[in-house]
Amino acid sequence: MESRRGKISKVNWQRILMAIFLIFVLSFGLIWSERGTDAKDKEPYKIGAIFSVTGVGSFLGEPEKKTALMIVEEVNKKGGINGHPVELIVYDDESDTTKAALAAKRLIKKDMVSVIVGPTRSGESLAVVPIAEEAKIPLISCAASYKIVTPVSERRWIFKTAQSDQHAVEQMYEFMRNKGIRKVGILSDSTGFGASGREELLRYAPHYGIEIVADERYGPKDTDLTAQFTKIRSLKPDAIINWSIGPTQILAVQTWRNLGMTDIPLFQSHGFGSRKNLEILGQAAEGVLLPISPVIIGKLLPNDHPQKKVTVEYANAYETLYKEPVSAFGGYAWDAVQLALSAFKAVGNDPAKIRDYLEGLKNFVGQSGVFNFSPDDHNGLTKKDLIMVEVRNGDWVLAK
Amino acid sequence: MNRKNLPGFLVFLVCIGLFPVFATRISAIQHYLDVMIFGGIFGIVAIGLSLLMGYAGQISLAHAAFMGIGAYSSGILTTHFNFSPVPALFLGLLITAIIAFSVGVPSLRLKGHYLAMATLGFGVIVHIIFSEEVNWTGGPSGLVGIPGFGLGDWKLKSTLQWYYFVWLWVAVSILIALNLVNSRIGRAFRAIHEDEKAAEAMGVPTARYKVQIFVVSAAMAAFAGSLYAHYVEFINPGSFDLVWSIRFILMVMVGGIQSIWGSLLGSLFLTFLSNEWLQVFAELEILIYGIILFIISLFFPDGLFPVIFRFLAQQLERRYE
Amino acid sequence: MLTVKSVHAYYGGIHALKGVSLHVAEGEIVTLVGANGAGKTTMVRVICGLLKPSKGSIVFEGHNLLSLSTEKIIELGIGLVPEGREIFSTLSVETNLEMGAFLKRKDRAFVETMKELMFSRFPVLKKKRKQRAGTMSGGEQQMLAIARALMSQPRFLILDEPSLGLAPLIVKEIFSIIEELRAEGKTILLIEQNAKAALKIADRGYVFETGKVVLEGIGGELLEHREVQRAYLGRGTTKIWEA
Amino acid sequence: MNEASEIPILEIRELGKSFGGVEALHDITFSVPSGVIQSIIGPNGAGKTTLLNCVSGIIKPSHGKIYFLGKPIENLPPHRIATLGISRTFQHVALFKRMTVIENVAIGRHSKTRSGFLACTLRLSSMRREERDIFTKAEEWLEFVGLSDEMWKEAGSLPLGKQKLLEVARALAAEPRLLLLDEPAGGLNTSETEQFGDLIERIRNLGITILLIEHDMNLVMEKSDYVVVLHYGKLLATGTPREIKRNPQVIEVYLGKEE
Amino acid sequence: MSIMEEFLQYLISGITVGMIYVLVALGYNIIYNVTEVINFAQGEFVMLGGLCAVFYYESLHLPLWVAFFMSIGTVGVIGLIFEKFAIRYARSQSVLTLIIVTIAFSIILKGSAMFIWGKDPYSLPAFSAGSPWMVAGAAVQRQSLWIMGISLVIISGLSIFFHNSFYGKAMCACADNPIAAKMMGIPVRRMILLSFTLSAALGAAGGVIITPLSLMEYDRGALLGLKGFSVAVLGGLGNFWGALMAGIFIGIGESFCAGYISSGYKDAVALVALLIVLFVRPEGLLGKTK
Repeated sequence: MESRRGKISKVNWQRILMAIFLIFVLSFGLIWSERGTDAKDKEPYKIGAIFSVTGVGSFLGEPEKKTALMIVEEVNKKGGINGHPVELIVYDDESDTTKAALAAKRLIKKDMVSVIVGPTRSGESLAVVPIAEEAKIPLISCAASYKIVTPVSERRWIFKTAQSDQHAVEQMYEFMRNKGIRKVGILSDSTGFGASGREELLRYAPHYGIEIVADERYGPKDTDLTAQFTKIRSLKPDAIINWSIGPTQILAVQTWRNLGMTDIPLFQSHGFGSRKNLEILGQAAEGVLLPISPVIIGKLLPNDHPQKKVTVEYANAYETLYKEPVSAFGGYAWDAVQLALSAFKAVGNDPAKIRDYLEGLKNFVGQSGVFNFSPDDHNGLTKKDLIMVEVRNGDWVLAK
Repeated sequence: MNRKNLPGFLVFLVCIGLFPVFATRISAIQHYLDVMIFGGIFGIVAIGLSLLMGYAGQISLAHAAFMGIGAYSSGILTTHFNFSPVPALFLGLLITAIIAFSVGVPSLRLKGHYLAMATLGFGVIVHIIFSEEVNWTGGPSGLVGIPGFGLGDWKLKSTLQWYYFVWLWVAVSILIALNLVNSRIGRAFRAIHEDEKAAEAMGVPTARYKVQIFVVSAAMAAFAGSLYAHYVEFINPGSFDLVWSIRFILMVMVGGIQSIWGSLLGSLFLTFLSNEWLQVFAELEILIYGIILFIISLFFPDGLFPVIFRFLAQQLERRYE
Repeated sequence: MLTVKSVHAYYGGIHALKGVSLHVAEGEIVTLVGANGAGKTTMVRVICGLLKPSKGSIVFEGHNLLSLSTEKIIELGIGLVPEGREIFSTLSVETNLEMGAFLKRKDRAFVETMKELMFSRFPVLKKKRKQRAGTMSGGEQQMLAIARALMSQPRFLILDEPSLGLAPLIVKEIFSIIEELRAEGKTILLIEQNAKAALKIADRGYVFETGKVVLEGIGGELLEHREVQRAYLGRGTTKIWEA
Repeated sequence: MNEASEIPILEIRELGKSFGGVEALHDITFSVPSGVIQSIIGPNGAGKTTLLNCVSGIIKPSHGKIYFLGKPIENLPPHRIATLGISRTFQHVALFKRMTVIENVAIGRHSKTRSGFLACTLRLSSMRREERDIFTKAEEWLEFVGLSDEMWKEAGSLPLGKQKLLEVARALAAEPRLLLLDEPAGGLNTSETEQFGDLIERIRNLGITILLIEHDMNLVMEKSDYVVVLHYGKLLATGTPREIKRNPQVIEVYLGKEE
Repeated sequence: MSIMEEFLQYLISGITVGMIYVLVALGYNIIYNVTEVINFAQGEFVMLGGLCAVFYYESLHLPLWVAFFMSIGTVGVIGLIFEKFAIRYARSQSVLTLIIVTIAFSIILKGSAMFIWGKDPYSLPAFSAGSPWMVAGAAVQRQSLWIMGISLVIISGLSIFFHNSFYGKAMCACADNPIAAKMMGIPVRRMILLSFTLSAALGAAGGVIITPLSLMEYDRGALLGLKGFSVAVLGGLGNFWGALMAGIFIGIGESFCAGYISSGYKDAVALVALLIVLFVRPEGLLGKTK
C-alpha cells in the first residue's frame, strides 16, 4: 500500500536528497582542501564596516561608506600602518537588523576583523551590540542613540562617534535659554531617530526651564503635516522643534513656511545638517536653526578652533573625490575609522588591546568633536561639540 | 512520519547534524552557522505559510506581523514582567493564536484579492502599534535587553547550541507539517484549495478548517518570532513589516508553493542569497528580488525548485535506464 | 452564405464536435436541433471564433473565419443571440442596446435610429430603457438579447436557444419575431431544443447527436421523422409512441 | 434492502427558491422512497440542479422544508448534510484535479473519519489505523467503479468518462444513504452511458437510494423506479417511467406544443 | 488660534490629503470596472508619476505643464506594457498568482526608481506661486486648490467617460460580461489594455500634483496604494463618486485623528475603515448582482 503510493510522487525525493547530500559533502571537501593557501607576507590589519548603503537609512550610509573607503585608500597609499596594509571590508545592512547581525557575525568569523565600524543606524547598532560583546571585538558605532553605549558596564566593547541626541538637545536648549525661549512645541517622526530625540527633548526640558506645550508625532512617509503644525500654532509656543529624518524634515520646513508661521522660530535636529536639504528647500529654509556637527561648517570655524584643520582637510578631500558636500554622517565614519587606525598604530591589531586603548584615549580631534573616552563614557563628546547654526541665504552661518 | 517521507527526513537530519562539523572547521564558512540559524527561523515561518498558502490555498500578507506578535510578546513579557523565556514563549503563542483566530474568522470569509488586502491591512496596523506603543515596545528604536533563551540556570550560549536548538524546532515543524499534510486534514486542505464547494459537499467543514490552519500557521510564525527575539536579543518594528511578509511569500514561492521541503529550501536559499551571494549587487538586490518573484509567479506559479527537481529527476531516471 | 466543413472541436477535454458539416444559404432559416450536450452550442462558439476548432474549415461569404478574431467575425455582419441571453446585467437596457451597435458607434445617427426601431418593435424595452437589465424578467431579457443583436443590422443572425427557460406564451412571441425577421430577409441560424416549433418555421434543419449531424433535411419533413423523436426521448421510447 | 421502507428517505415540501426576483423553484413537493432510483427530468432551466443544490445545502431555499429521514435539513451547512448521509456528484465534474485518484476518494471518506488536528500532527496510532482504513476502503470503492488501475494518476489527467466514475466513487466513499447524481451521463458516449446504467443499478443493490438528474432518456426510462418532471420551476408530473412516457404534458414539454 | 480656526485647518488639510487618496483609488476603480483585477502596483504609479515629472522638469528643463503631461504619458505606457506582457498571461492563472505578479511588479518599479533616482526626496515647484490664502484664519495652500481642482476635473471626466461615452460604456460591458462583449464585437483585450494604461496615467497625474506639496521619493508608493485601496473599497469598488466621498472622509478622519487623538495612529484610520468594511459587509462588496 505505502510502497505503491510512493510511485505517484513525480519527484523521487529520496534520490534527490541523496544527491544533495553528496554535493554537500563534496563541496565541503573542496573548500577544506583550499584551506591554508592564504598565507601572506605581512598580515593586513582588518577593519570591518557595516553601513546602511541601501534601504531607508541609505542617505546616511552612503557618505559613510564613501568616507571609509577614501580614508583607507589614502592610508594604504602611504604604506599602511606600521608596514601593515589596512583592509576594509564593508557590508551593507540594507537598514535591516537581521542583515546587520549577520554581517557582524560574518565580519567576526569569516573575515576575522579586529574592529568593527558602524552600523549606521541605532536599531542595527543595537542588534549588533550583543554580538560584539560576546565575540569581544570592539565596535565603533556611527549611530546616535545613547542606548548603544549605556550602561557602559554591559557595553564594554562598544564605542560610538556620533554625538548623542542628548548633546544636540542640551545645546539647543541652552541656546533657547539664552534667547529667553520658555515654551516649545515639539514634533517628531516615528522612526528610531525621531523617537530617541523625543525622549531626550522631554527628559532635558525641565533642566533648562523649558515647558513643552505640544508633543506631536507623525510617520516617516507622511505627505502632510498641516494638522500637526496647526495644533502647535494654536498652543502659541515660543519655538518649534522638529526632530525627524528623511523627507519629512523638508516637509516640516515647507509647512512651517506655507502656513505663515515664520514668526515662531523653527529648530531642527542635527540630522538636518545636510547641504542637500538646503538645495531642495531653497529660500524656504531661511531662518531655520539647528545644532550642527563641526565637520559640515569647517570653514566657518574660527582659526583657533581645534577642529578647524581636520574638518577643512576632510571636506576638501571628500568634495574633490566625490563631487558632493560632506555630511555629518560621513564625519561619524571618519571618526570611527580614524579611531581604529590610531589604535592599530598604537597597539597593533589585538582586539582587547584596541578596546583598552580606545577607552583611555583623550583629546582625539575628530570631525564630530574632540573625543575624551573614559571607562564611564564610550562616546567621549559633550554638548560643546555641536554648534548652533542658522540658515541664511541658502548656507549655514553661526547662530548668535 | 509515514514511510514515504522517512528516508528524506533521515537524510535531512544527517545533513543538519553534520553541517556544523564541517562549518566550524572552515573559517570561510564558519559564519554559515549563523546564516543557517536565521534561515531556520525563517524556514519555520515559511513552512507554516506553505501549509496555509500552498495547501489550503489562502493567502496571507500578515505573517511578518504574526512573527512580530510572537517576538514582541516574548520581548515584553521577559523585559517588563520578568518572565522566563519558556513561559513567555508559550504565552506568546497563546496570544498570537487568539489574535489570529479573531482576525481569521472574518478575514477568511473573503477570497482572493480581498483576503490579501485584509491581511495586508491587518499587518500594517500591527506594525503601527509596534511603532506607537513606545512604553511597551520601545517604539521605532526597538526593544533592548531581551534575554537569551534558557530555562532556569541553563542558557543557550554558543552559536553551535543555538544552531542545534533552532534546527531541532525546524525538524519538529517539518514533522508536524508532513504529518498534517499526509492526513485526512491535510487532504481536506488541498480539497479546499482546489474546489471549496466540492470539499464542503464531501463533508469538509471548510470555514472551520481554514481558520484552524490560519491559526496554526500564525502560531508557527509567532514561535519563530519568539526564537528570533531571544537570539538577536533586540527587536524593532522594521523586522516585521510588509517587506518581510512579501519575503516569506517569496520563500514559499521559490521553494514550491505546495511543498514543505521546498519552503524550507526556499527560505534557506533566499536567506543565503540576500545575506551572502547577493551582497555584490547591494543596491540592486531589491530589484533582483522583484524580478525573481515576477518571473517565478508568471512562469513557474507552482514554484521554482519543483520545476528544477522534476527536471533533475527526469535526467537521473534517463541516466539509469 | 456560411459553409462549415468537417469541423472537429474539443471543449473542456470533451470531443464535442466530431466532423460536423453544414451550410446556410442566403435568406434561409436553418435550425440545429438535438438534445443537451449534442454539440449545438459548441457549433455556435466555433462559428463565432470563441472556440478554435482542431480541424475543419468555416467560410462566411468568402472569408475564412478560422483566422479571424471574434470581433472581426462580428464585423462581417453576424449578429449573435447567445445561449443564456448573456445580457450586460449591471448596465441599463438602453446601454445594452448601444453595445449591440458598438461596431457602428461612429455613426451616432444610425445608432439612435436603430434604438428607436428596436423600441418600437419591443415596446417593453422602451418602457424600461433606464432600468438595469438584470432586473428584468427572463422573457424581457431574451427580447433585449435579440434586440441587441439586431442593433448592428446584421445580415446573418444566430439565435442560440432563444426559448430556453421561457413560458410558453413568450416562446410563441419569440418565434413570431423570428418569422418576422425572416420576412425582412435576414438569414437565420436557429439553435433550439424545442424541436417542433423550430422545425416548423425552418427551411432546413440538422439534427445533432453527441457531436455529429445524424440527420439533415427540409424542416417539415424532419418533424415527421422518427429519428428526431428518438434523439429527444431516447431509443426505447419510440416503441411507446408507436403503441 | 430492495423494498421501500416506511418513511421516505427524502421528503421535499413546498420548496421554493428565487434568484433576484426570478423564481427558479416554485412550491415543489415530492418524496423519495428508500432504496429506489428516482430521476428528475425536465428541459434546461427547469430548476433541476437548483433543486439538487438545495438538497445538498449548497444553496439555501427561499422557503419550504426538506426532510432527510424525517429530520429537517434545509438550514444545515453542506458539510453537515454530507455527514448525515447525503452524497453527490456535480454536473460539471468537480474533482480535485491536482490530487491523485485515490486521494480524491479518500476525501470522500472525510465525513466518516474522526482524527483531529492533534492526532494527525502526532500521527497517533488511532489516526494511523484510520488512515489505513481510509485507503483500504478507497481502493474498494475504486474497484467497485472499475478504476483500480488509475489509482495513482492525477485526477485531472483522466478522460471525462473516468472522471465521472471517479466522482461517483468519491461520493460512495462517504457511504451515503442517499446519492445525488447530477447528469452523470452528460458528455459520455453510448457504451459509457450503458456502463453507467449498470453501475447505478449496482449502487442501488447496495441499498443506497439514488436521486438522478439526467438528460439521456434511455438511461432514465430504463433504470428509474420513479420519475419527477420539472418544468419552469414547477412540478409537472411524477410517476413511473411508463406513466411519464404516456403523459401528454410531458410530451409537449419535450417536443413542443402542437398548434 | 481659535478652536474653530483649528478645526477648519484640519478640515482643509484633510480634504487635500483625501483628494490624493481619491486619485489613487480611481486607478483601482478603472481597472476593476473593466477586469475585476486589483493591482497592487497602483501606488507605485503615483510615485513614478512624481519622479518622472521631476526628471522632465529638472533634468530636461521642460516647462512644468509639459513635464506634467509627459510624465502621465510615460507612466501610462508603463501600465500598458505591464498589462500586455504580464497581466494578460497571469489572468488565466489563479488569483494567488495574479496577486503575486502585481506585488512583484510593484517591487520592480520601486527598485528601478531607487536605481534611477536614488533615495533622496525630490520636489517640484507649486503650479502657481504665492503664499497660502487665509480662509477664516486657516491657511489654504495654492497647491491644495490645484489638487482639489484637478481631482474634481478627473472624477467628472471619468464619470462622464464611463457613463456617457460609447467607449466608456463598452469598457463597463467588458467587466460585466466579457464573453457577451466579445460577441458584440467589442475588442475586450484592447479595453483591458486601455484600462491599465488609463489607471497608470491617472496614478501618475496624482503623483505629479502632490509632489510640490509633499515631495516624492522611491518608496512612497506602497502606503499610498494601500490607502487608495481602502478608499476605493469604502466608496464601493468601481464607483467614482463613492471614492470621492470616501477619500474626503478618510482624509478628514486622518487629519482629525492627528489633530485631536494621536498623530502616530493616523495611518491606521484608513486601514481600520478598510477592515471594518471588508469584515462587516463582504457580500455587499463582492456580490455582484447579475
